[in-house]
Amino acid sequence: MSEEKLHYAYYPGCSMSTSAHAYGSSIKHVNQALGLEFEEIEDWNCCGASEYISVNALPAYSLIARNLSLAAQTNTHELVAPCSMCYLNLHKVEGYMRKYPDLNEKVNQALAAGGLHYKPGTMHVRHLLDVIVEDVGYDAVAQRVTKPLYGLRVAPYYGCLITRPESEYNPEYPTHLDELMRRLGATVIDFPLKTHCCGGHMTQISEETAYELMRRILHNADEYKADLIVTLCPMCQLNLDAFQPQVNQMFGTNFHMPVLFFTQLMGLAFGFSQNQLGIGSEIVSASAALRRISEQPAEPEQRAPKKRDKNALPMPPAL
Amino acid sequence: MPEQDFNQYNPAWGDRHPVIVGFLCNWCSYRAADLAGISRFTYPATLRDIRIMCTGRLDPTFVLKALREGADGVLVMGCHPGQCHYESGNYKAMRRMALLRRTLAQLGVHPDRVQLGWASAAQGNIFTETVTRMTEAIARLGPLQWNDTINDLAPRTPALPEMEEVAHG
Amino acid sequence: MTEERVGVYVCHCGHNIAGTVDVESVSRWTADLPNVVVSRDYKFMCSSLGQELVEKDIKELGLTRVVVAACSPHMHEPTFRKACARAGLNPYLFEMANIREHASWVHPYDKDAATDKAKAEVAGAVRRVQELKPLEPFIAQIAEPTLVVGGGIAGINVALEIANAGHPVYLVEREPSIGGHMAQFDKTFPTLDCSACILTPKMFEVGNHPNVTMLTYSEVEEVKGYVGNFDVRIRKRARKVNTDLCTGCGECWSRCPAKVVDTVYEAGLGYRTAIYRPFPQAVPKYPVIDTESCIYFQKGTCKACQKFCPTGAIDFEQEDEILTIHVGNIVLATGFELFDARRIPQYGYGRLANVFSSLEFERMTNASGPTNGKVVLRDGVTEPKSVAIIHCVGSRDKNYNPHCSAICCMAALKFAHLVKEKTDAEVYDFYIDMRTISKDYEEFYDRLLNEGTHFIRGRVAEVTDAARLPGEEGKLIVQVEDTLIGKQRRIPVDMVILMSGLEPQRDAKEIAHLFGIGCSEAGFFIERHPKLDPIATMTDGIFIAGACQGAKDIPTSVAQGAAAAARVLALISQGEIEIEPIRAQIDEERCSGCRICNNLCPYSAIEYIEEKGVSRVNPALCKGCGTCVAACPSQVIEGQHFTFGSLMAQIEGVLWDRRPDGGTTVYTQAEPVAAE
Amino acid sequence: MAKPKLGIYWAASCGGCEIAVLAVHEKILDVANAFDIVFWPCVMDFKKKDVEALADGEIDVCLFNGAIRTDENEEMAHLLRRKSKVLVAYGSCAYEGCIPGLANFTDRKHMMQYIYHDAPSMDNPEGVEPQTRIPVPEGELTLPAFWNTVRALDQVVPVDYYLPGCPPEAKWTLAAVEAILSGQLPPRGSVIGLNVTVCDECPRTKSEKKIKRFYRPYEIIPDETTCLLEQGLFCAGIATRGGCGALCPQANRGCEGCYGPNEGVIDAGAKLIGALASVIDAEKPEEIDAILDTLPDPAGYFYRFSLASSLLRRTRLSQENGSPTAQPVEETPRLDPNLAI
Repeated sequence: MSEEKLHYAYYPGCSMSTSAHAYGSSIKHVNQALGLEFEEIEDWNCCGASEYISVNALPAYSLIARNLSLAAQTNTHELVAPCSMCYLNLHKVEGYMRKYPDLNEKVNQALAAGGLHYKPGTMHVRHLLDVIVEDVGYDAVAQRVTKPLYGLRVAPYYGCLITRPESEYNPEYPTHLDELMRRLGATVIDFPLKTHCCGGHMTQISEETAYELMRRILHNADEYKADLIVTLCPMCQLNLDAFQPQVNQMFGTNFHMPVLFFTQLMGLAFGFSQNQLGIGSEIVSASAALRRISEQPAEPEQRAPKKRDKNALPMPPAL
Repeated sequence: MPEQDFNQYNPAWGDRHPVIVGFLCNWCSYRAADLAGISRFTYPATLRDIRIMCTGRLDPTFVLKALREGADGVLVMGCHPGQCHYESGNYKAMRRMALLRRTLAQLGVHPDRVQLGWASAAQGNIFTETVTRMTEAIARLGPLQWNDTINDLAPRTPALPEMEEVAHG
Repeated sequence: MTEERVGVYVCHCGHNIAGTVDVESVSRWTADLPNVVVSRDYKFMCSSLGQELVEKDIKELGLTRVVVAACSPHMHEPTFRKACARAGLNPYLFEMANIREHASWVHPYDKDAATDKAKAEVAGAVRRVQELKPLEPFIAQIAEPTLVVGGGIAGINVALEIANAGHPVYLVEREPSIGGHMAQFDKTFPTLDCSACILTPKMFEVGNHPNVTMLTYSEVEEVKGYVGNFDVRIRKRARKVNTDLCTGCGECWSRCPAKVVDTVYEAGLGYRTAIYRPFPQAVPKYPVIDTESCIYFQKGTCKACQKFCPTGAIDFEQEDEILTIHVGNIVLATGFELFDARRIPQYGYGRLANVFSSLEFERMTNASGPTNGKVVLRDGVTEPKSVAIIHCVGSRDKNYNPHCSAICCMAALKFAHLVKEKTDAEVYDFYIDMRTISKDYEEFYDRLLNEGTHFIRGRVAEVTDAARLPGEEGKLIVQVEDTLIGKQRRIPVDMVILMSGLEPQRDAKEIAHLFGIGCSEAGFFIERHPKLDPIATMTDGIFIAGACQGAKDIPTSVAQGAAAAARVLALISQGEIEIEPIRAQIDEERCSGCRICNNLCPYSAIEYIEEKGVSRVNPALCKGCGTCVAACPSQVIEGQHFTFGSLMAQIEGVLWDRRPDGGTTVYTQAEPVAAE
Repeated sequence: MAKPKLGIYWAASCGGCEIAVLAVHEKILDVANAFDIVFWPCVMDFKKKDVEALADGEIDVCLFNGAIRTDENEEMAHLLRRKSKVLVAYGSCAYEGCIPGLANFTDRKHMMQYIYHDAPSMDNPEGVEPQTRIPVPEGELTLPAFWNTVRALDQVVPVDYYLPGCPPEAKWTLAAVEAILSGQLPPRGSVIGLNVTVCDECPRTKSEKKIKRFYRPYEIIPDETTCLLEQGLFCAGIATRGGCGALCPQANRGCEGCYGPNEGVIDAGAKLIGALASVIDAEKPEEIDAILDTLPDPAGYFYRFSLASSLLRRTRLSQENGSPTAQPVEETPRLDPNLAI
């Protein structure tokens, strides 16, 4: 990555200073370390979250498009959102407006009422993870690691939103967060449920359903002896963290699975202090897990039979 | 399709229909056109095709000539990239057409009037779609009639619209 | 310009043309075009009577140009060129107007428009034909030897057919032994006969055939020339074994201390030594040293093989050899590559130990394979209690390959049968559509249905070891929508076999470029005609056979191989071939040496003459595409038969009704001067 | 025997050609001696009536420079054609329209609007525009009518010979004059000059070409010895008739193309498009577009001198609502990315 700063328009979304303030503050530090420059867009509004679109599409699109038109007033064409929901909504509407002229027209009529206009194609909507992986790059990240996370077994949890609807990453089984974590020195466990649903807002509608979905994820992470789950979505983090006691209660399980944001782990590896990164504000404490970080790099995770077993057949190396 | 009334797209057509000159490469698109015929696909009778060995042979002069001689559009079709019978002729055509279309835009010729497309020898359907799509695009744009532009060059009578304007200017 | 005498013939083609295009009016209208001395319409121009009509007029009316308005030139251009030639008119002074495929057949509902279009096409041809110049076709001698690239079952058959007909063949194979994928199999569907038993004799025959020069562990580096006269440069990589001395006794590899995973022949499921013979029946029998893994080549010490070789055949200093051969024809039979199932991570290959690729399983069931034919899990001992077979892995999937790999369904059925035969496991077969299209294939499917394999119709979503329900612990769970009962299902199994699709060789595009043939985006070589000529390519003298042209099974590959051989033999027995004289020519007097054209030619036919400061086209290499003609900024390159003048004239012709003067005035190059 | 009669006239042009005639230096005296100059309004006091007074075909040679932009230009063209045995289109304007021909990118309406109203330097509160006739107390004043389109001489009257160049090189002027005097005339309608391109006279070393991007002249200082085009500088030399001795390339800047297209070429722009696009080093649509973006105003480059005599001759005039107006398309067409598939 070149030394001059990478500049982006920044849409924080509602959670960044509330439920996910830890995400917000860790982002600030990581940006500083990586030379990312975020320009928060003026007077942004709600992204409509997951419900509004399903309630009444056109107003929802207009609501979202308003943010796009505001973002277009910044002096960059790259718009970054750290929250998966915000990212998906902005990305989707940007795409729809490009694709469907008459929708574009209607939405812009609505915007005109507020003296705004958005020309589809102006903004390129990105998720923070994508920016770090693509624009900064793994190597640049690795270069800045001062306290590698050796021995920390992390379950990379992407959630259901960022690889959809269309994405350059494999939507079924993305691996870019895995690689990022490896570059921090952590041991990444194979985590089949990495894109399964965290329950989303089902907690407000049917607790049983929501808790069962969470149980699967926690169980899977636990099964593979993850020290913690790393995520990139405030909603996923909130659900898996805040409702873990209820899950344990409902299923008589005893999970103690901390859930952190990937930027928090990056911050740690870059040498920032835990409270600079808002570590400690999570409900299921990560302190025990983080104490397992060792000085020595660990064996890479390979679930093939052990080499010494002379009968064992060779296993194809991971791609 | 039954006889089409192109005035529905643009009243300027009157009783004539769009005329497109097509340059088809011998190996892919010309055969695609043959296949369209063999398969009895139908498309508007707007295309008048000229066979060249490869789209790489397409001298931009031909396109200008066709427009000047009264064509409303020009369609160039070759083999898909990577499938050119001469390896890379279609890439050269792609570049020449790109530059030509930019130049024509400056001369007021809408880019949709000069199009480039691919169809393999097995794609009679794609050929048919392309001609149909392009015909509609041109029908919407209306006649090009370059001769009208040319005639404006050589006003024979002093009773020019411009000059009257001047008189009452 | 001299006054040409043009004859025009409008064909009815029965009702094919006359049913839509008013041929009489076209012909009447044409008669009034400048320089047209006769214009007739006739029921079937391609009939002998129709051809005689043309010949008669050429002789009696002294026609100097002929236009036939009928079907596609790809149909009958040769027919009428011959007719002209018989009447003493140079065949290149003939032009065809396509008013069937391009007019009557595609505009059946708009007769007037079709007729107008026909007039335009005819007018274009009439204008163009007058600009044409007489040409003489080139005659190329056909060199007798043939090059066959690829020693799989297809290539072996091509070589044998030609060699048995008594002609020399060079068989080039990249790997140390011929045999290809077929050599890896144990059984072949649907007959389940032993693959080795039927392949080995053929390998032996071709390996010892007096007319076959076998070049294994070799690759083609350069191809120059044209049909009948190809000069091919081949790199024969150093085996580090002197084949004159080696007896193939096996002492060397039994002593070799270096053990590496064999990713080629054993498909990664087994090991081989650094000096190795891919498999017991390998042809030739000689081993080869893989210098990557050889301890001596890596660390400088060892030489175990050399110490123990009874004949002193090991030669560490041996260098690659470069040979250049002259051949008349080339057959490409470079085969396929298996789709790498790791590209679909949700199926777990490379992540989950007990997920196997189809080729791995082929080796597993092979008696001479890593497990001596035992069906076991990755631990090498445990026999699976349940096996899932997943179809269309990397095939029929727009994320990877849209095409159907043709063989996987049958191979899957074969596997299901073998699992049943070798274990008492339950077999679940997940398919989208069961494609059993060839002789005895459907019968084999029926047989499997009765053997109690569970067939589940639906594309598998994921293979996971994340247990959720009771009974899933420690198993691989196949998550699938069963489209026949319309339900999501989770099926726990011990072993999963992925029926990986067939892909072109990863360097197929380079190969295509090397030999100057076309190649689809995916990388399969393009045949001259998808139906009528799936063996020849657009490049004369280069043919294709087997899976390099498209996924296909053994019988089809063998058949296509034989067909390719037949085509080559035909050319060899002709001895010579006429080549269209459509070439580019540079007027050296007027060439200013700007060198724009120099690096445009895909066949490097354009050379720059330093001392003269001009460029020159080598007609032997030029294939007449005309890209340099269009590029020349000073317009001093002329494309024969598709000359600037002829195409400009044709443009004026096809636009006869659009031009200000109704298309009557004839001017070829200069703009008309404003009338006074 | 009487001296042959010479006429020199100046239509829509900059006057450079007049000076070029004098650029034959002392030889001008030979010309003066050899010819009897009957019409040369630029240097001697001749009037139209003087020409009208001549018998048809009385002028042996008429060097006509300048393009046809007004009805006066056309009227004089017809008059001189009638009075001259040999009519020579002298210089790029008469030959192919030249710089005045660039006006064909717009039309009369837009030009008047800009020149008499919008131009920053214009102070014209009453919005006065030039009139063809205007009554004044003393009588009626007239001005030539100004047309939409500039034309080359041969688009108005038949032309016998062409002398290309902006302005023509003195040696070719002399060559022409000598040819005419000696009566050894080339075939009618031929261009007096070389029929190879500027590259032939250009001393720079040329090799195979691959253009990764184009540079504007101010962006780089080109190397003195290698082909300018290979350095990414636009040079029309490849498609321009030789004869000038490759003056511009030798001054380390690209040829602009003032000698017009090479023998047999109908449209100089088309040739430049065909050639330049061929050597652009890209196969992906977006790459191609990116490279072409570094060549702004392609039509301006390709038709700098030959727009008026190119196949299309001018920007499209559409007849919508009666009054013709030129309409360029605002947006630069981009390649469809699907072309790559």
